[in-house]
Amino acid sequence: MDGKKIVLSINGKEITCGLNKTILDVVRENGIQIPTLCDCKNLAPFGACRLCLVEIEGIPKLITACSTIAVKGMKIRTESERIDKSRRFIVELLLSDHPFDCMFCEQAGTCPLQDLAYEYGMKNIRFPGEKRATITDDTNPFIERDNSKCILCGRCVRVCDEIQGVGAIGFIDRGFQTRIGTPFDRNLDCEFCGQCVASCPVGALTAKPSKQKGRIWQTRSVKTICPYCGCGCNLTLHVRDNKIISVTSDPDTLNEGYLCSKGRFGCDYVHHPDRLQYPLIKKDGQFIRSSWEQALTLVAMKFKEIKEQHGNDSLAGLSSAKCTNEENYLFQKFIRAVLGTNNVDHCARL
Amino acid sequence: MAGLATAFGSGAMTNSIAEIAGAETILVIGSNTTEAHPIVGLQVKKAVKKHGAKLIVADPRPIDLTRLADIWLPLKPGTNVALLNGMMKVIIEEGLEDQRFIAERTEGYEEFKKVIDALDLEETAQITGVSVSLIREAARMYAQAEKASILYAMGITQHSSGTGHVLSTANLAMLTGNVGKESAGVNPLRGQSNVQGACDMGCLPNVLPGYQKVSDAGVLSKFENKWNVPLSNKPGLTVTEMFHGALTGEVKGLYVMGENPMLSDPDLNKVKKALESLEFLVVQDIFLTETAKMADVVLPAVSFAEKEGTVTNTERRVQKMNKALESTGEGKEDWKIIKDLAGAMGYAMHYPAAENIFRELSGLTPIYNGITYERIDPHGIQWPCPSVHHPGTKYLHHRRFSKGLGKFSPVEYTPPAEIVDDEYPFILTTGRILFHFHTGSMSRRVFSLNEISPEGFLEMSAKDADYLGIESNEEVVVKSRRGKLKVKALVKKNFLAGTVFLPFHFHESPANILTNTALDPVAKIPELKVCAVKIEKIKK
Amino acid sequence: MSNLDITYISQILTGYKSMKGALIPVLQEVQNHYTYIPEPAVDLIAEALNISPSEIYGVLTFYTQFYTQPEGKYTIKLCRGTACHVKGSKSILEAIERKLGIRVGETTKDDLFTLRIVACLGACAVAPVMMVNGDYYGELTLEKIEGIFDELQAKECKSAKT
Amino acid sequence: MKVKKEQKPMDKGKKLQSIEELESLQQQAFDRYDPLRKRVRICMTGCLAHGADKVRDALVEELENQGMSKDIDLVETGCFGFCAKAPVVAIDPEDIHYQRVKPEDAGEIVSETLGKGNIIDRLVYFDKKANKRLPYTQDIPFYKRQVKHVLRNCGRIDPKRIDHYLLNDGYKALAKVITSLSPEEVIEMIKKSGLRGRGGGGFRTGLKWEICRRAAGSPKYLICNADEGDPGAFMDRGLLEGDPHSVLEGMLIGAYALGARFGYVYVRAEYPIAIDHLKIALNELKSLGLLGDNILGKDFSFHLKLKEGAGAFVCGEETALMASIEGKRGMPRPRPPFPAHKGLWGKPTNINNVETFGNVPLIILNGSEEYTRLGTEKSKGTKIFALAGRVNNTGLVEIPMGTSLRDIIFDIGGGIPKGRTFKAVQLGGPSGGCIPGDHLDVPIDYDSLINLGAIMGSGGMVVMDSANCMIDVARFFLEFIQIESCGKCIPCRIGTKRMLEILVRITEGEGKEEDISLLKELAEGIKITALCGLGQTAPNPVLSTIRYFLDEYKEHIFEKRCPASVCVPLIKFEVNRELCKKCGICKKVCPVGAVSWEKKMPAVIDKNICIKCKTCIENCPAQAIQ
Repeated sequence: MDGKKIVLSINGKEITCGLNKTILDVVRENGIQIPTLCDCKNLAPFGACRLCLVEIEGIPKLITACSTIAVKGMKIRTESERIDKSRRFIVELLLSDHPFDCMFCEQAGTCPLQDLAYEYGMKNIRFPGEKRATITDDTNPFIERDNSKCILCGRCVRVCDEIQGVGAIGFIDRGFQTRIGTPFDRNLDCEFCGQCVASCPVGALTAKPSKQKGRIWQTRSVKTICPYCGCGCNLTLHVRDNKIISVTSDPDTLNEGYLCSKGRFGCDYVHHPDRLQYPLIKKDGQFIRSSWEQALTLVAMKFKEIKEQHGNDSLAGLSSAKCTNEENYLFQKFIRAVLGTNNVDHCARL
Repeated sequence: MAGLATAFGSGAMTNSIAEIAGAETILVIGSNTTEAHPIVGLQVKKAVKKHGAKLIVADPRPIDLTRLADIWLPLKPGTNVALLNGMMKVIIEEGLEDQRFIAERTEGYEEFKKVIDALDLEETAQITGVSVSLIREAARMYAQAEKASILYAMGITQHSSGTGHVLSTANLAMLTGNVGKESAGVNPLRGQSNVQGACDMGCLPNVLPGYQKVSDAGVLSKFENKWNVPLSNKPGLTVTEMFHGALTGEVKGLYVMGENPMLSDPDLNKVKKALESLEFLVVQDIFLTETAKMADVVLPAVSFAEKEGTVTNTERRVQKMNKALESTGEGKEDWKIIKDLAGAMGYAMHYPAAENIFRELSGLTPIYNGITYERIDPHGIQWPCPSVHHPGTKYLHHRRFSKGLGKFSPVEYTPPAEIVDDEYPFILTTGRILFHFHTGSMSRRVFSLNEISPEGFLEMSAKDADYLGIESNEEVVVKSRRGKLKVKALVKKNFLAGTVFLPFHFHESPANILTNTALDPVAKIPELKVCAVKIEKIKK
Repeated sequence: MSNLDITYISQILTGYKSMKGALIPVLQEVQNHYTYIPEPAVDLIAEALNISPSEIYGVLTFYTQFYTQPEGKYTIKLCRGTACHVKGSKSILEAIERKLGIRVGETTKDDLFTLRIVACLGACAVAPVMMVNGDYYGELTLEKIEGIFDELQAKECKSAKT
Repeated sequence: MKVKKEQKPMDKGKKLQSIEELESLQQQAFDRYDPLRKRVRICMTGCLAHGADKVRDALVEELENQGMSKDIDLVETGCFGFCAKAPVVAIDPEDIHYQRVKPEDAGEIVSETLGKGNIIDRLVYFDKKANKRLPYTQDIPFYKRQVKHVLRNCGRIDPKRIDHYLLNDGYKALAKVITSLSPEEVIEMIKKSGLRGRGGGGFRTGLKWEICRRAAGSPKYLICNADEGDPGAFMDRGLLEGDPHSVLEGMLIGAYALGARFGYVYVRAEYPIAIDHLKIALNELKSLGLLGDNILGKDFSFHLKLKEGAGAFVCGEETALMASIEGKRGMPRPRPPFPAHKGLWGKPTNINNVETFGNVPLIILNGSEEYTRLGTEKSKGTKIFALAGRVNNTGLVEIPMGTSLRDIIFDIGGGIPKGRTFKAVQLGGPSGGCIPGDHLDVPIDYDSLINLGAIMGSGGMVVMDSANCMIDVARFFLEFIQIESCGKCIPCRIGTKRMLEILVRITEGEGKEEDISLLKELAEGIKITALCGLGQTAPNPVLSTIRYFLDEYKEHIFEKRCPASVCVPLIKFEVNRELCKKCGICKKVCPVGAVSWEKKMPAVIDKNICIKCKTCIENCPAQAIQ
């Protein structure tokens, strides 16, 4: 981007901003909140939810901030009676076709629709009517779809196509019956990266492994790095009662919040019953539980023994590409300084 | 890795992951990026779908990326050098090389050029199985781009001539001046969360942390002072040499931390023998892996979620891992175990926390000098970072290669150590799949991942399957000179005939029971990507 | 469906590779040949045009003229436009449904008739109007309906015999 | 009798290299034409629904049999306009107008009229008012009040033959443009003419062209929107079927003015004849080199493709139409960016409707001033309307802007049939509104109609009488909108659904007191929040019926009564003995024999047998069944 700047006004306040930005970007840059449902980082504007409607002096109609480029001298209003009225109208319509089951919904607490309903205090819907039926998804172990909660913002479809380049799901049918699904309603057959789950604002797409494990406010979140491949994706682990119940990723990272099936769904091994619980010493072919003391003394003794009998270079160590820098440093320090040999390597090449 | 170090002076990715999206042409060679490095894969997709970049995929298999590719070069396994040399031949013939860059920034061009000039493209086509016209098209597409980026992985390195393959990628980049600038370079993709870090930290037989040679007296004394012990200046053994040593009796005791050679290393039967012939084996891990089962002592470590520390990703970014869980058993952080063991052996280590270790290592490691825990929160820093005021390095070799001038190396094509014959008529190549990781010790223990991908498979062409009368999902026996295994066949329409593929994650069908230990003489990397096998139908 | 000959699809596709916006024309050709879009066709088209099957399915479920089930020998397209409506096309529709024993979108058991409604045939001046396989029938009345379908059914009986 | 020339083939196939070659082609066509030669013209488009094809075959046969086939041409034309009298046949040079012609009449037509020149009375139009027969087209009131500019060739030439078009100044406008006018001058002429989009919006065509011409980016695309989706509209169909070349010439001129290299005609697949005729016309143009590169040897290239729609009303909306051409779901996208800047495949694109293009050659040929002589201050020229519904003379009519609704419906249209009374006229389809009797004298133009809560729309004009229920009409349009909504934006997808649900319950006797205010609330909300024009205007039919027929709503809601006897659940299916004329028609028409009736006795309906098909109600002259 060239450093050019333009001047325009938002709610009467003059501001300057860069070129080729959408009104929504500019407004948010200036700390003003506009509700949105179909807007999603890195995806092309869609303009379907109609919540980001704003007034622009000289244009009689309300226009969507997400899809309109801000231009020099624009006079933008983000709040007015008309705007407020239409936003409430949209939310009321959405709720008229939405199950009122927030108490069971996985998304409760992180659902922008729930927040809007709360802010607008929409207890009773003036025009109730037909609701779309629940069509629950196939038997894949990762992703659950409930179309009755779907608001058709298209974020899942767009992220699957625009970012993941897979296009496993799409819009089906049209009008009130429009829904998201797979061709001929086959079983979902994709990379199971879960980008769709992460981008779904409501409870229409949820992660099966996290089902009923805990509410967002019941969890503690810890930022760390994915233990799998070398991409170094940033993970946010959501922990409840010392268990990882779900994994997300912050959009403001090198992986832009995107993960693969391993990063998003692959952390449960940490809680696997096979985890080693205590040191083991092999006695005539059988592993016997031992204390740290016993185990370490034994190892130290054996290493010293071999060192003395066969020399330093008869000992060797294999370090780990899955351990931390600190641990790898310490390991080679141990091999070199304590065992006195350079016989240290790891499986970088494998 | 050794290859890039020779050419550029550093073995790491020259660019950042995010820069890939900015490339005009991307050459993916020997990397199934979207499966082995999915997030790097996204950047390639972004480059192509959003910015209209050109994509060349050189791979024996019709990998996912070929869908997006402008050109797919279905080369025979192990013929990367021939292909790359062929492309460079075209580039020089058509005067598409970057003379200025060659003149100002490189050395050894003339000797290198001799090899290329001697080439005959028809022969190249013969060797690689890729038509001359395709090679030409690819060469032009790569050379004519302002910014061209090469991505490669084990498909390049895991050959008995792997170093040569790597040098060839470096040659191609230098020939066209596609290195040392944003979005253009040579990018080896690292397979595991901290391969880069393990190398940076000197878990290599010939170098200390920061790639400082053990043979360098000055370096050695620096570490001797800091650690106050005398150190050996004799380069040690590599993994495969260690196992060999074990068999010859030269190696008696082995300490394995978080590794599973019993699945990851070539010729598993040989590995097994080697481990059995050891006098003493200590394995430190979070699961009782195939390797741990063979240990005399097993030390319980803890998982990534239960420890704090730093890891360095494939783009040289040092990032912070934080502790999320308390260990449920007696397992301890690996560094604490090492510390205690050192203590038990009479060498006291004083580290109240991981951060203390980091302070020590960054002090001894020039490329890490400027990195601190404070500075890497939240976005990490890319080495080299020589001082606390240095922002880190997005891409390497800007204006000047780490080793001064970039070095062209004449590389001639040498065939794989094991070639097909009447008895073993198929080339087996191995690799990773999307839903599993390395030896599966982690991913195989994830319910959902194991549910979606519960078993190994043998990818083969419809042509070969018809010939052998094999159907998809039929169980077959795969044999090599070193071993055999049973696995289901997966017949693929546009798969290269004469080649078969096995993922190595599955202990039920361990690909590496078949693979060859033939080593690259320089990098000591075994030839996991090419060996000769036969496929037998199971008689009912 | 089982003995579906898909070779023709690939034949169609050869004409459209590397053409911009080819999807809808391709689907139209496929349907002209098969009277509907068979599921295997979608995957073939996807591969040839490098579009995801889900996008193709999205398109063919969006447009009312694409069907995923085989059509009857005669497709009845009854106009439900304004002019037809104010001239009682609703009762005409009910009459056809009574006559053939099917609802809109359905096909008679003998695979003879498929009943569809169309937004507007643009023959408003002769409303109420319908089309049967390309033939227009205007100023429909309940009697006319009886006549038209009796005739067609009779014709089919004859051809069945001979 | 003169030697027949017309059969001689023209030297087609060779590409025209220059204006001169085009002119000589026009000259050829003219030389071949013999104005005094006898011709039979028969509409082979709209009239097909009444068996015109059989009449045609009969005529051909008779001409053979009576040995006249060599001396008399049979010309298959497009729509004459007077569809109510289909099938229509005309005889030249006298322009005798025969209506409701049956195959059996063929023999007599050939022997009497063509042979001896006698007029056959029973086939001639009878004017009830004047109480006399009117054999000649120009005398018939239906045609008299019309001004056929855009439709000048419809029903007169064979649309499948370019030489017929050339004969009528065809492609003279194109020649003029290419030889003597700069693109800017063309745009200036269109601007001066005051031509406004005939698709409904009424945006100034010249201005639209100018914006697109100035837009950066190439190539530029020019699209003809022939996805005439409005139910009750068939002007574009008529024009495309009857005179496709006039539209294509308009497009060529537009392409020249905009600098567009590529173009599409997007036709709805429900128009097989239009598609057929367009294909023929396009092939002729290609083979003559009037489409393609370096047209007439000039530095002007235009490639035109035909795209068939696949059944989606929403594709009449510009951005949805473009998505459809790109092979996607026809879902509109927000504007800005406007097609003029970011259109088809992201390139500058201009879209006009069929009739708009049809006007262009006239403006170029006769000049802007001439064009502006017709029409009102803000709406110039003529407008074609599709007159349908409960009116005697249904068909295509072209009138100068400013003509009153009354003139169209009662003079041209001949008033309401079955002795019923006019109730309302619906204009503009699902985006328009219903106008009641007391506004019939307003001169029609874009702006006056908007004030009345309707819109010009594409020109659909559906007349309703006392036997039509306005709530049912509103419900009909909402049903239509619901079926056709693309489902992308919430207001249209859910909002119109909720409106429909309310209307359904009103027409089924479940109406609630608050329903009218709820409908208004929903309508206003949808108007300001919907994504595309179709969504924003979807509530109009409801708003206009509430505006003019509030009482009828109240009768449905509070009295549970449908005065027009349309809403079945509200009909008792009882005969009102006072109103009953004791004619017994109901007994005759009842398909299930539920009506019992004796002479001089009011009819009685047996509710156990009655299937509520309303045939009796449709046919009762006294509206006695309620």
